[in-house]
Amino acid sequence: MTVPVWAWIIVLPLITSPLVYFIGHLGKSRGIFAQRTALLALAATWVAFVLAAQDLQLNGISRLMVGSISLKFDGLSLLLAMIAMVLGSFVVVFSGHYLANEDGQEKYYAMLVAMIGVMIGLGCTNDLFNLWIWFEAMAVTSYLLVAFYKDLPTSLEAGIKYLVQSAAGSVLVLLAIGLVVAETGVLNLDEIRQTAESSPALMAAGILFVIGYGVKTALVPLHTWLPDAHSQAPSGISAMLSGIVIEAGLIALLRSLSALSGVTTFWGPLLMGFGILNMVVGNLMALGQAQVKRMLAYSSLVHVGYMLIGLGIAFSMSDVIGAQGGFFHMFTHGLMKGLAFLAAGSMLYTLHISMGDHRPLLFDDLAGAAKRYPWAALTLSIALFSLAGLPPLAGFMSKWQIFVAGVDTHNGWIIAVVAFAALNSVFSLAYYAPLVNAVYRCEPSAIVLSGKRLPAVMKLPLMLMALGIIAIGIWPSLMNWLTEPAGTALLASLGG
Amino acid sequence: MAALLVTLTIGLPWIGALLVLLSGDERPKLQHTIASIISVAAGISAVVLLWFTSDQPVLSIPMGSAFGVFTFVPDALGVLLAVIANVVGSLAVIFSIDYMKGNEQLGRYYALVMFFIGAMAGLGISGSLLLMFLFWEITAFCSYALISFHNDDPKAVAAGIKALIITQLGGIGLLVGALIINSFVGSYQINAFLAEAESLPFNVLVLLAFCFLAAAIAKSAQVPLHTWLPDAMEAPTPVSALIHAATMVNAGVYLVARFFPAFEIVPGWTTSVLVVGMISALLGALMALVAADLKRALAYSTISQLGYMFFAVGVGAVFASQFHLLSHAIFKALLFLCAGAVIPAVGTRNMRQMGGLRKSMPFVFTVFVIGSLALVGLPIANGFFSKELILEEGFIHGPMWAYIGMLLGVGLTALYVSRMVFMVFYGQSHGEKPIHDGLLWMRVSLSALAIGVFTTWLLAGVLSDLMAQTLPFHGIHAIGTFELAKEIVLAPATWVSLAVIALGIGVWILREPLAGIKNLLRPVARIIEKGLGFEQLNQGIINGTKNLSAALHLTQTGQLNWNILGIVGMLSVLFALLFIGV
Amino acid sequence: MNFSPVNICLLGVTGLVAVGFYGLLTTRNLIKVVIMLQILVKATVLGLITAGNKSGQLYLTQSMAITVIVADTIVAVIGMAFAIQIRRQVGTLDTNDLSSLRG
Amino acid sequence: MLETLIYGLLVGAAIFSAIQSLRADSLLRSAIWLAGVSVLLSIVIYLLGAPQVAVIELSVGAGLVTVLFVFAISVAGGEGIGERSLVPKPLAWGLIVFSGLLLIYFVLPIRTSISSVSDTSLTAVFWEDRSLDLLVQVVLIYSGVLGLVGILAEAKAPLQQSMVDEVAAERERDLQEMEITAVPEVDPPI
Repeated sequence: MTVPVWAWIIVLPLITSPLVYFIGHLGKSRGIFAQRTALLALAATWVAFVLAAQDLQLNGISRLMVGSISLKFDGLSLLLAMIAMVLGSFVVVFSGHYLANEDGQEKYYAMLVAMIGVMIGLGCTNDLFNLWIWFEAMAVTSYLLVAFYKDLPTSLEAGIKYLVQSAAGSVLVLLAIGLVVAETGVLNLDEIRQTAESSPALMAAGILFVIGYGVKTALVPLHTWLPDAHSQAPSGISAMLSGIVIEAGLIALLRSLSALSGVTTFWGPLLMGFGILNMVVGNLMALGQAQVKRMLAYSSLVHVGYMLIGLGIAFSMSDVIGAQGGFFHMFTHGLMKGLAFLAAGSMLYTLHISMGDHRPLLFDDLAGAAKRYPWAALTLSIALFSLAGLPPLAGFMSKWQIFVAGVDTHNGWIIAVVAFAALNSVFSLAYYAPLVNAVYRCEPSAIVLSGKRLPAVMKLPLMLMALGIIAIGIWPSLMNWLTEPAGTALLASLGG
Repeated sequence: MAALLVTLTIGLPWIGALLVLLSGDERPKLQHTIASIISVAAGISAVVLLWFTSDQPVLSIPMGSAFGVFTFVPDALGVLLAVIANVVGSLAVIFSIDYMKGNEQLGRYYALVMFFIGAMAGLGISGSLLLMFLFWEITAFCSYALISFHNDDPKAVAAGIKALIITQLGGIGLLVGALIINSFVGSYQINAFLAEAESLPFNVLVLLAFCFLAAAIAKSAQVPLHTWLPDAMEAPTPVSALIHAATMVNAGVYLVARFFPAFEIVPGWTTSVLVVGMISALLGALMALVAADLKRALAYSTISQLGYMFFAVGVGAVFASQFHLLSHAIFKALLFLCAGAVIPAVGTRNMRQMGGLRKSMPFVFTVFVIGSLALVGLPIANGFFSKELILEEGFIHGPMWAYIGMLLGVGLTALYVSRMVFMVFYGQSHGEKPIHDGLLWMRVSLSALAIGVFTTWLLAGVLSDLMAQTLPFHGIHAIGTFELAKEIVLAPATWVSLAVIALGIGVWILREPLAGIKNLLRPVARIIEKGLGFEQLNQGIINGTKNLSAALHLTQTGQLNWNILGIVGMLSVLFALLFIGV
Repeated sequence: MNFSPVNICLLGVTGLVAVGFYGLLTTRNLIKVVIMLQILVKATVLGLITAGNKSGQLYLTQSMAITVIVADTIVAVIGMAFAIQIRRQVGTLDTNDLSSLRG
Repeated sequence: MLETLIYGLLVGAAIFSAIQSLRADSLLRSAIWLAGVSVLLSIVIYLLGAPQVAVIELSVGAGLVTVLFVFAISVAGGEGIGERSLVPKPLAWGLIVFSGLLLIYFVLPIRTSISSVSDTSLTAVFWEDRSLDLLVQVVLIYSGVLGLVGILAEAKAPLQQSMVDEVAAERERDLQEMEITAVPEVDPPI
């Protein structure tokens, strides 16, 4: 059996993760060893990734059978792998200083690398049950990361909520898988789509999938774990959770639902409905937050909402632009929200954590931060405005593509949804803009004045991500190589 | 050549913005120098572009898939906007050399101003709707960032965010419009749409017309979305002059003028534009009449003058509206910059604490009066010709009631301008003695604008000629400057309005004998002073949203059991939906 | 409706899931929350086997069920670890006392 | 008929056992009732034709998990037992019954499809066909163990209030110094 090159993107992080752990145990400065090894592991994975991406473009989708479980590397897998790799690499670089004073860094890096591998695997599988087990593995790798500050009550609180809710969701997914097996007797997604006929049981299964995976995807009102987990986790992990973990849940949901696409036409409107709910609730909850990371967490709900609208359009109209837009937004959201969390994290580091203090970062703490931390302030502002959808930044372009798809349907309701989404985008300025204003005050707050210096290594990921956001904003077709295959892959899995 | 000029006109200010940022706040002198030299260069390139106007794209950049082709079409309508942006922009930058001296964060200030100038020029020249929307949003962003430039002042922050949100709300109209056009016409090109407009489904065209009108109303601060503009006066005064008087607020007028040929067949659309313009002209003038804050009074006057331009488009006089846009940009920038010289000199914005500045600030007084002449519409200032042209067109093509309304507005304008000039420059001095009569660079830009007030009307002929050549869908006829002047001077409408102006000034002069009437109107004045209830409406919406948000915060109890209830509850809801659906 | 074994088992699965979720909704002790999660898992195991019995794919579903049992035992173990650590650091297991993150 | 009776009794007993586990006022009893659910279900699973799973359920579900629970309970104790529910019970009842009934309505009577009984063995399916599941399971166990170690690891220096106070005091001192050295700002022009 020849192993295709893309299999290495999954295998490499998974086999190097224990290595990271053990090497981290050597010597006195565990953290540094572990971080360097993790970087090496990711570098090796990048090589495999580039080769796999080239292979996908030249030779199209490639499949692999392991026993009776089929894996395939298509556009969706590529997208998920790309976001996971980009964010993961930046987070590993960023975390070096951020965690310098903490215990258990070798576990952190080992889990982080394993999580990247697991998520890429999740994107590649074409088997309903195998999808669940990848998903569960992703959850298990993230529990420790969320509750990394295991001595802080708030962090433990966030961790247990995250665990119980995820577990409840995963039980619902299992019930749905049971129903699908009972009705069709197969697990391969393509075969399910071919054999599934419309029946109440399969529709119920679809709903159980939506709710089950929806917990991880943070659909309102299943989102309640998210603000806690995102705000309590170390900032790098907040970036991962928001930028890729909830999106991985969304991809799992899409894969499962697409197998049931022939059962009913309900899924498209359902996804759009959740999109609207997410935007409204996310925006209203983000308004009036005093903590920066909690505000960013709620804004993730809003952005999942935009993705859902694009993907809902794709589901209900078999529209490839909608799917591309949704996936484009998934990518840009990964960048923007990742940058926002890392930039906020860099401030959190200089103002609180480097002092051994785990208080949350408040809006007021950041007053006048631009004076001492011009680059962190600038990149944070870029991320926030991009999230708010101001051109010419990446967030605007991806939203635009979703809107184009919506209006192209010539359906009055969907056009209204688009207008409503645009309205929400404007609304979000009400909580992003004050933060930027605060950062650019002339009079720095007392806390800013007493903050530590920001290490250059932490600035590097911030600047690279900000550059990426601007570049994509000016030249949106830069990412077509990523979003087009993803859109086509989704439509193909819808049977279109 | 044209492509190069277009690139320079937009690109130079942006490069300047970057250079200023990079030169660092430790070297303010270098920042002043870079900003003024580059903005002047950009101004020159914009003016040269007048010789290269064309109705064809001179620069096309394909963006792929959903983003169409970005084109730049330097037709007369667009280049006019670009010239105003870059020329007034460079004067505002020169004014800032003295005005912003000693300020912190100069880099941010100049970078934003230059970024704005480039975007404003781009907004005019872009031939693709998506590109235009991009520039539209960038101008809104710069406006917000400059209004709240003094971030330490919560009032400035609130005003900035308010301006951003209201203009963005309007922007949704443009966004949806652009998307619909792309979807039905198959491209974002404005000219392609104008050519095919009549073949579009009728209801779509109606939707488009009103989407665009909403965008224009918000951007040009027309009633009822005008409330952000007076608040925006927290910005540094050169910014108020540039963005909130001379350029960005014109974008709305530009938009309705640009799409006039497509929408004039939509029933009710031209009337709506006309009514919006008339109401704004009247309410703006009324509010200017009672305002005590010099900059707010000027802002209300801007709303009123923009109302005239809307009115002009509403009666089908696209050329007249653009002509007035040019004149207004010059004289209102002049007035604002005068305010920018007066306010730091006396240390207050309240006109009641000014007075008697005629003697201590003779230079500023002279140029302010010149600007006032134009605003009132007295010959031979540029405002006279353009406003009279609008009134004449309104008299011929518009309904009688609207014309009478606009005439009333002319009288009110004369009244509030007299009041303003008197309160600031005549009477008793109420405050401290001013510390200067305009510094060197302030005087340079003020003089340039004052000269402009007397000369820009001479461009009317060239402008109409260029528009006739490069706007294939607007049906504008070329007319020589002197022909036009003769027509205006001989038109009966002109004499009527001159009489009304005299009446307005007369009322001010006779205000002592008319004090009884004034007292009768006091309650009305109080209502107007409070913004006619629009402000309360805004506040109500904000409070409602905040309460809703606070109520929703309660649902996040933080208790695990309630979190699980979310899961079970949604499951029940979806099952119920399925049950009903099946 | 005939009361074949498969149908009875399906009723049983629904019943157990209902009890488990009711427990999650009402119980306040964290360890008991984890016990309730285990009840849910057992329900799904029964569900999988029933589905296999019904569709004739018993080997397949048995294989899945074994995986589920192992995976969810791990989850339960981590849940208990959380409970113990919370008990150590916060000094309580009551979910009501663990609601400092709200709003 | 007899079959129906046996299944009915076993399943009913399992549900009863689950309810008892929910109602038990001591955690230990609750865990033992859970083991009871496990035992009863493994009999059902055996009857359904899955002896291997029955064995594993019996050993892992009833055995290992119960031992773990007993261990955890002995370490952690039992706050929150018998406290009044935070969610109103009628609401919880209503939602659960409502969605449970609807689920039954959707699922029952389940359609009988033509089933093809495969002729392989569980060994073949588990170790070969589904080998990938097994591999991912290994990853899952690895991360689970690491997670367990991570969460329960003894802190080198537990976070003490005195330390936090010290940091705060230090910062306060810094601030005072800063205030002294801070340069007064120029008032911006209006």
